[in-house]
Amino acid sequence: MTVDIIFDFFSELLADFIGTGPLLVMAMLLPCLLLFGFITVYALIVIYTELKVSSFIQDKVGPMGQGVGLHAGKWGLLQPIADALKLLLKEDIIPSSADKPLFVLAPFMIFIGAFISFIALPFGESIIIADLNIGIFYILGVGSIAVLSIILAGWSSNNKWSLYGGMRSAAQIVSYEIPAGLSLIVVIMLAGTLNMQDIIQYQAGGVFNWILFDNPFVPIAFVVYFISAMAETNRTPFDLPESESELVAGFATEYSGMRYAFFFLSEYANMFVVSAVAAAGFLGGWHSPILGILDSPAWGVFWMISKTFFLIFIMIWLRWTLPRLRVDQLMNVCWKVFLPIALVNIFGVAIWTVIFN
Amino acid sequence: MSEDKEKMISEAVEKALQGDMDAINNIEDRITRSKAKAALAKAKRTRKTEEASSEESEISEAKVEEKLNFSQNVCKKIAEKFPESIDKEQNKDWIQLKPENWLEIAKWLKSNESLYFDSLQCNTGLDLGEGILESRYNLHSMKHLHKIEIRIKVSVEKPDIPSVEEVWRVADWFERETYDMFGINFIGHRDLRRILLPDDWEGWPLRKDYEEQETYHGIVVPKVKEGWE
Amino acid sequence: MGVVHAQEMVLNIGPQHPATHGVLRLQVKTDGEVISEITPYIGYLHRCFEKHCENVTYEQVIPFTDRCDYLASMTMNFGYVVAMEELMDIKVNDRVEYIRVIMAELQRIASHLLGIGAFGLDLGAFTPFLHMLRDRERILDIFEMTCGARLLYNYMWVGGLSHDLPTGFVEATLHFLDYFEPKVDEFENLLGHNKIFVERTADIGIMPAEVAINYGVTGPNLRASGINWDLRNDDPYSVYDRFDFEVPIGDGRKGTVGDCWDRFYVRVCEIRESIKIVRQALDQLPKTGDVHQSMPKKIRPPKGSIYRRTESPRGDLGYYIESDGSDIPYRVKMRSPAFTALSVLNEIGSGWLMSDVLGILGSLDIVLGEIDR
Amino acid sequence: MKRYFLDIYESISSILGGMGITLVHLFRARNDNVTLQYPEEKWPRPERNIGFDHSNYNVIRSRLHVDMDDCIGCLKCERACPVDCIKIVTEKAPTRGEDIKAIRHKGITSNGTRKALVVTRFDIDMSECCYCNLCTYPCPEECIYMTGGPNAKKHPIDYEFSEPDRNDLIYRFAKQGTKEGLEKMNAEHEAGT
Repeated sequence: MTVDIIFDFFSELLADFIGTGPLLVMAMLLPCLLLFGFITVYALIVIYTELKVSSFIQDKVGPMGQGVGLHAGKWGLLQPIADALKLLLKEDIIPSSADKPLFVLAPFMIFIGAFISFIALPFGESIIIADLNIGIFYILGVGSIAVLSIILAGWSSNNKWSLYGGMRSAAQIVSYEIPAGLSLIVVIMLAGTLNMQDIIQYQAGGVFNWILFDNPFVPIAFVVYFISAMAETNRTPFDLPESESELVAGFATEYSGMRYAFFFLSEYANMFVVSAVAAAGFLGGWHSPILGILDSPAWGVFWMISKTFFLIFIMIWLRWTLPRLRVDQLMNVCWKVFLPIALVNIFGVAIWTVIFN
Repeated sequence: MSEDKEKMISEAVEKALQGDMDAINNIEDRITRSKAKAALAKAKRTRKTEEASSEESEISEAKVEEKLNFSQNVCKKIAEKFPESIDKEQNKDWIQLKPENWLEIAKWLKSNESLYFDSLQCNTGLDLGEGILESRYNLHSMKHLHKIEIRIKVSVEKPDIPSVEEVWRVADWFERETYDMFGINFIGHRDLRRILLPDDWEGWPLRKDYEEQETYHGIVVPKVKEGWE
Repeated sequence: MGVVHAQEMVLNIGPQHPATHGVLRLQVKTDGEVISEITPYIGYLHRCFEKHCENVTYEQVIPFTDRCDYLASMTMNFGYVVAMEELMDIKVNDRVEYIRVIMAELQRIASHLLGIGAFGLDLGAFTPFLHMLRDRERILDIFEMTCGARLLYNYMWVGGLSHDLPTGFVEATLHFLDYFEPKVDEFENLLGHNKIFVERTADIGIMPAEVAINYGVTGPNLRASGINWDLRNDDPYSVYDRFDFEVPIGDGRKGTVGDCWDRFYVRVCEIRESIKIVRQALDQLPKTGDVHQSMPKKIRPPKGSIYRRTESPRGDLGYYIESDGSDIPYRVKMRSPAFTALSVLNEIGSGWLMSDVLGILGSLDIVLGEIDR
Repeated sequence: MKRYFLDIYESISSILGGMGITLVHLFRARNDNVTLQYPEEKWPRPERNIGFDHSNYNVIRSRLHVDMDDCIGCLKCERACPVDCIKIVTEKAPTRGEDIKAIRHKGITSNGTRKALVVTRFDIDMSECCYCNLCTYPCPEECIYMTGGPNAKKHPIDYEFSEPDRNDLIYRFAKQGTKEGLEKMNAEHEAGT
């Protein structure tokens, strides 16, 4: 959508001077740059949120700065920027016994996986970079690139902790794809489409038209999806691949500086992606909760992002409440609890739809 | 000081000891009054200590006797079962054993129903000087709640004591520690390595004749710190 | 299909590792995630406590005992002075005894708070740990108010105390206890009854009573195995026989007797019992009494030896003191409870998964300073 | 099967309960926290009711300080130190109890004791000090003490004694030139006689 708009806009101006080919490339690159900027800014905000929320939950004050000198700004607002700068300026170390090409490749791959998911995320009625007709399927698919890069990171570091982290992550992400996918099938069944925009359009008209409240089975699907998605993003209680009290830092043990920052960034980017999918799939996307109020396209962006942030907040909240699962319990929960529930849910929704609609 | 005053003071003190402080407070002369107060304090103190010490000594003597009796009983039992294993110069509240039969005695002490020493509380190494090392074991029974102390002497030239690691598993690390610090060889220990010090440490640090290493891994050990002679 | 030749992988956990509570190195043999053998290597924090003691006078040993178990310095002082007073046949007055008991029990609360907090941290629960540190901070404030130091107190002296209580101590302590008591329930709900925590700890790392006794495990770890053994109760020292408190023992509420959850829960219950003891002690605290009354001018115990055990937060803390009649100890041996608790790790820890082993290690509540001395 | 659903129920309820507790903390964080904004807020020692009505109430464990004017060189603190971080060297004073202007030596302490010795060296290695307070008790003149707290009137509180060089942590309290001055005086004295 956006690409089309930009392309049209530029082609009117510049089509006479340069061919459509370069213009198309330009129209594609521009939103990507915007997206990159968005992810960076978002990461700074969410890191700050996480610092503060965790501190308040733990009865601390979190990053604070007061008085003269170079402090972290009012209420520590500059802290995430300082963190980012620190990561950028750190020495980049590649262990001598590491598998160098793979070691270098892994952080970029994990970021690419997170980045290209953003392309199909709808932020507003027309603000979507690529309105794919299999959008939701696409996001689920490219989300799995993360597992590949984590295994790469774990293997190439030539460190036993990293290897453990990589292997755990592989098992975990592959398993949790299934309940997550099965719960999204409920959404697809109800909306009858794989297109993100169409799914959101289906939920137009106030909070009771949201898929979440469509029938009593959907909230269960939502919970299953949300927890599975959390497991996919490696957040506590599912942070086994990088559980710091067991595996030091898991697959990221040997990474430092910018390369570590990429892992960090993509974890937060992934959080946004899964929360945005949940918001779009279950919580009405960019629709206002109440019909007719603040329902303009600009407010649509606000609604989408605020719904996403609410889910991200819940993720942070859960992280600072719960202990970590063990690796076999993780698998148990996935295969023995979520998978049956997700399957039963599909039948439930199907039967409900047949009977009541 | 005149005799009158002394008499007055002693009378007042005696009254005060019975609880009548006015007897002292009513003394008009300031110096005499303060002297009387000092005498009172002294009298009180001596009285208290006398009382306390008489009580205490009774209790502690009774305790020691009980401990002694039990220890001697155990000693007799061991002597019956394992003649010639007890060192003659046995003393007061411990049992002095010879090293030879220690493992069998330990097994017996643990398995005997009336003794049942199921827990080894502590194992202490000791350098008695003059070329004698000693290993002391504090045994305790969780069932009967009694305890004894066993001491085994060995010479520095041949510091061999049978290991009781298989009797009480806790002895595993205790003996390793004693070996580490005193160089007492525990025969039959399955894993006798240094525990607290690095494997390549020289000497037995807690022996009284231990001297620090000059260098460690080529690093000269500083004896005097900089700026501090 | 060919035969897969799998090898056991040797892995060094530590000495620099977030979950080893200090500088401990565990060499483990792993078969995938399952750990088949654990060999602890200790001594990284060895500071020659026993050698030091042979070179300083008896009263100068006390600052060194502080530094052995730096999380429970008061009880370390307590054990040493109890042993010394028994050796020298000193009887201290009641006020001193009560103050010592109050301090030791407050210290027990502080130590258990950190113990279970760090246990939670090993299992990934960050928040309870910081909540507990926050309350431990308040106990340290009380200690600082009393003796000026926050961690290494050198407060209890042979035959007395370094200072009397400051004014307002009783009120401050009561205020803290009133504040703290509901918090214990909160910890229990936030961490102890959380399903994930229960799953991670119940039926994990079971230590049967025979194993515990055979390995000399004492304190809360032994009581979690279902044995009612508490030196405060069974071999009372100081004035512990004047208080009414229960000895919590593990009952396998969530799993088997002697599992990690029991070890956790016994500590939680002990915090409650300690609160009870402190309240009673504050109530009975004599108003007068000189804390320096029975202090000998020169500490010169008679020739002889003594082995005295006291109940530290981690278990039986024994001091073996051999005196040759001079004012310098001939030998001081500390029988540290965490030393024996760590030696049992291979027995109860092998065969579990990696995550479990670190949880079991956390549940034993070891302090490396005390193990290595 | 019952167990299965019970487990799920327990998980959900206990997790929600835990979330409730953390949510309460999230909104009440300010009430409970014990954090100090360090450079601005200092350790609140004076505000705390430590109770200084007891005389000689020395409960501060901060940096050691010595009032050299009061030190009589009795070496009691040196002997009491368990880590040997105090080093004292004394010389016999030419005349007991009299001031020596040249080396700023005071003959009489504030307690009225007449000094027989001149302390030419009084070093404390604060990098080794273990803050056990043992040296402050035996001092007959109460001239060695921890700074701050009840001693604040003698010396302000001082617990941020970081130094770029380790050797700077050796505090030399003896007055500068004491040793040389004394030697010079003795030499003059001998030459005179």
